[in-house]
Amino acid sequence: MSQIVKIPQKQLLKRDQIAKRLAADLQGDWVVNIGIGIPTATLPFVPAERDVVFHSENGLIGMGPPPTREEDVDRDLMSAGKGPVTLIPGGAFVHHADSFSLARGGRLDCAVLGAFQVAANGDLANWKVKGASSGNIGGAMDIAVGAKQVFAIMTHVAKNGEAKIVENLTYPPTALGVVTRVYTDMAVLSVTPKGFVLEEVAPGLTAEEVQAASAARLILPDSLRTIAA
Amino acid sequence: MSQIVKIPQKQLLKRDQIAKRLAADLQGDWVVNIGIGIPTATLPFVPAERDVVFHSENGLIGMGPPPTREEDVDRDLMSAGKGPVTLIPGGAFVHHADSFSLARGGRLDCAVLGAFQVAANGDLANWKVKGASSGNIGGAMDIAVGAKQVFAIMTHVAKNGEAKIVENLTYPPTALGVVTRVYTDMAVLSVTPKGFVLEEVAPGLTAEEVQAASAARLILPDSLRTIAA
Amino acid sequence: MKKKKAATLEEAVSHLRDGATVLIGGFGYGGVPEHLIEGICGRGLRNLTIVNNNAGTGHTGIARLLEEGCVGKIICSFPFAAESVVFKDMYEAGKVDLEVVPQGTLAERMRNAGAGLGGFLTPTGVGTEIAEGKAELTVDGKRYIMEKPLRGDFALVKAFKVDPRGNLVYRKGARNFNPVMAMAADFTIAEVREEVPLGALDPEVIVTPSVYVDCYYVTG
Amino acid sequence: MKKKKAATLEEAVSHLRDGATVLIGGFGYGGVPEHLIEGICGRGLRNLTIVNNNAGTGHTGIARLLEEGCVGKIICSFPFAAESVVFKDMYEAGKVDLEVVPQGTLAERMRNAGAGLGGFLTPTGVGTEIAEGKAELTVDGKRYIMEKPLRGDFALVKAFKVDPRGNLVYRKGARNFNPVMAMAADFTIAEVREEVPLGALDPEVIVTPSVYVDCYYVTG
Repeated sequence: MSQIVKIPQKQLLKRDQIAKRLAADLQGDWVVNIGIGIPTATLPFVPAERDVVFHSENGLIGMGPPPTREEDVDRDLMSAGKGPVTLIPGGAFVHHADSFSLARGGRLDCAVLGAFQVAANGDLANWKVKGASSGNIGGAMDIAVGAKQVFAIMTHVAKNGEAKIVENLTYPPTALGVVTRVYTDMAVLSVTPKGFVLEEVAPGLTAEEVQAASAARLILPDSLRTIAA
Repeated sequence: MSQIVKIPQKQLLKRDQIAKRLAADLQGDWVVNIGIGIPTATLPFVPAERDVVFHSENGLIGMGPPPTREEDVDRDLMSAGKGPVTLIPGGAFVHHADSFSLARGGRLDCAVLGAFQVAANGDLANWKVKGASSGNIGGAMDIAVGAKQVFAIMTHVAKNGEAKIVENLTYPPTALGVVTRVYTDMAVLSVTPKGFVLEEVAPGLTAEEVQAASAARLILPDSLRTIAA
Repeated sequence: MKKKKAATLEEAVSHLRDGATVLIGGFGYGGVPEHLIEGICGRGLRNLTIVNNNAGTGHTGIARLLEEGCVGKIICSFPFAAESVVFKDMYEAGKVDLEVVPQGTLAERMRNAGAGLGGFLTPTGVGTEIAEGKAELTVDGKRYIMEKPLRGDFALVKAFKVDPRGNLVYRKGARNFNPVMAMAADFTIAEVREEVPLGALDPEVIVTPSVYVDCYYVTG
Repeated sequence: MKKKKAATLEEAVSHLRDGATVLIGGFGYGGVPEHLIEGICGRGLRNLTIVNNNAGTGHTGIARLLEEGCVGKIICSFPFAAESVVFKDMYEAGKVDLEVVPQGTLAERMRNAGAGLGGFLTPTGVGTEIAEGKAELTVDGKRYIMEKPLRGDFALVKAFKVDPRGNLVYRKGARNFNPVMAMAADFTIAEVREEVPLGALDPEVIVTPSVYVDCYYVTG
């Protein structure tokens, strides 16, 4: 059963601030898949010198930023979210079966995915609303199960007040035990064998407020940091 | 148990004559795989105007004849039997998994394979001698099971007098129920739901002599033809 | 050489028949065989099963096929895109069936069919609704579910260049599902922008070898 | 950019260790990483499992590894070629194990591993010794056997050109097993004839994307 939690009446992080914080954790030379929706906000914040290689499910290995000039837009060169992109030097094109071979085959160092819920054991729900007869899976199930790490990016609490950080999923799962870190408008959490660890809180928030906005127990680290926003 | 049969004391077809007879049955525009060993003898007898597309298991689609000049030999361009070949205009290279996808995937109209034994139900044995601890499979199992038709080409009787045309295999099978036609130094046989049909005999041989050289019943057609050798 | 070139769009799509499973390439705007899809509209076909990543956008292409009542079922990974308005209404009204398949599994099921295989074990979907009714096996300590091959009676693909044998090359991200669909159908029809002479395609760069193409139509 | 170029042959092969499963590309003369194989000879490695189409020819390459006692097992499709004299003697003397695998199954098992899958159903080998000990399933009336993925600790592949990211293109029939082996290993080492600048390889023609290459050695 879903749980209504308490949202602090304070300024929370904006989408770009969450994205910026997440982008800081994408390491140099990683191969990374960026999901559609809020995850795409991270792209502009990844420093070019890190040379992160972005994989797009539709067969782009080395997806580059959107073209800056209108005349450079190419309808045959788009992201998973169908927006115009470019290809970096040394990028390559593969077909869909090869693209997902890469994803399932353990070659993604990280996938950045949106989430409806993340559970304390790393279970991820992001494709189907409870009770709906169906939903959009897209590439999320393959990518979530295949990537070495999954970073979930989302608001900490749903618009209707339901918790998204939960002990056990109440939404239909996308993949089991895959999420390693969660980036929200209130906090950065890591998923450990003991459950969620609260790594960082947004400026102005307390650990108690983040706990109150969560339906799972948050383990406090030795020293709680504040997100550099 | 193997069966010793009677070889007629007459001039039988030579290898090139069997190959020529088989080549006449390779239809225009077919995609054909040619096995190593005696099957390769068929290649020079296939008229170029038939535009048969030869597949080589090592990833050549559109294998052409060996180069005529020494300086055109390319070590990166060889047949399954490791001999130098060429590529026809409109040929393509694929990797090994894609090459066998083509073979298993039903895109070969015909495979021409050597055989130790062929059974009345189309079972093929061509990889392992009875009692041996192992043998050479190569691509034969995949190709035999995948091709729409399998033409076996072989001597009618083994050197030691054992029958190769048999009711049931005594050698370890390569694939079950796959052979559709057999071309030997004595006859052309088709494999039908009722068993072997003797379609043609070599010049100078009688149907009785071919039957005596076989360990399976041969059904006689309405009119027995002589192989044009 | 086998003649594969269709003189007209009508000729290219004339083979399709009621009840067929039709694999249709494309992802977003890229690699969509738009002419071929429009070509099968208005022909009164019924009960098609359409395999695509999506369920049609706007009122053209697959959406038009839906509106014309040609489609009995859609197999796709992402049915409820904002623009899939026709599908959404028809699905909610019970007028079309849906099988939603993870995108990688969708591509792999077609590749598996094209490769003459009978199924495969994937970690995708383990512990989810996707696993319901499917065999689950543990191999070397990891859980997998068994997925079946997905074969088409027809594939409609979009390519960049073709030669007279039917060899295809694609353009950038327009490659997407097209090569696996070309492998996985009994009869593959390619919509191609440009035809080049025999021998003009470098054999190293051909993505779909001629053996997988039964018919092509040049749009220019 | 991650530095993948090995300055010396020794550096390129320094990662290999006793007991490793090593996938080695090539078919006949084409696409054999001859330098890399020679490079691992003389290093005193023990108990390697070698995956190749054959079991070594003459007294160089894989045959030399066998003679040096480095090899515990060979997995291949065609072990008893006339020139595989070293293997034949050692196999008959019980000094090396053999797993003979149909060539298409061999390629597919590695592709399956590289694709993160847990096995596949193939019609190849049904009713033969190859099926012994394996599950048999009937799908849509056709018999299949279940084959497992085959993963390597290392792959030694041969390519024609490489760019600084590690993207590979091959040459003609020298492609053969190399691309699937590059996918299927934890650590892939490429022997390459020529290095070209970043951006010099057309992204449409890259066969093995950079993500599959961990280290490359340019032979010139």
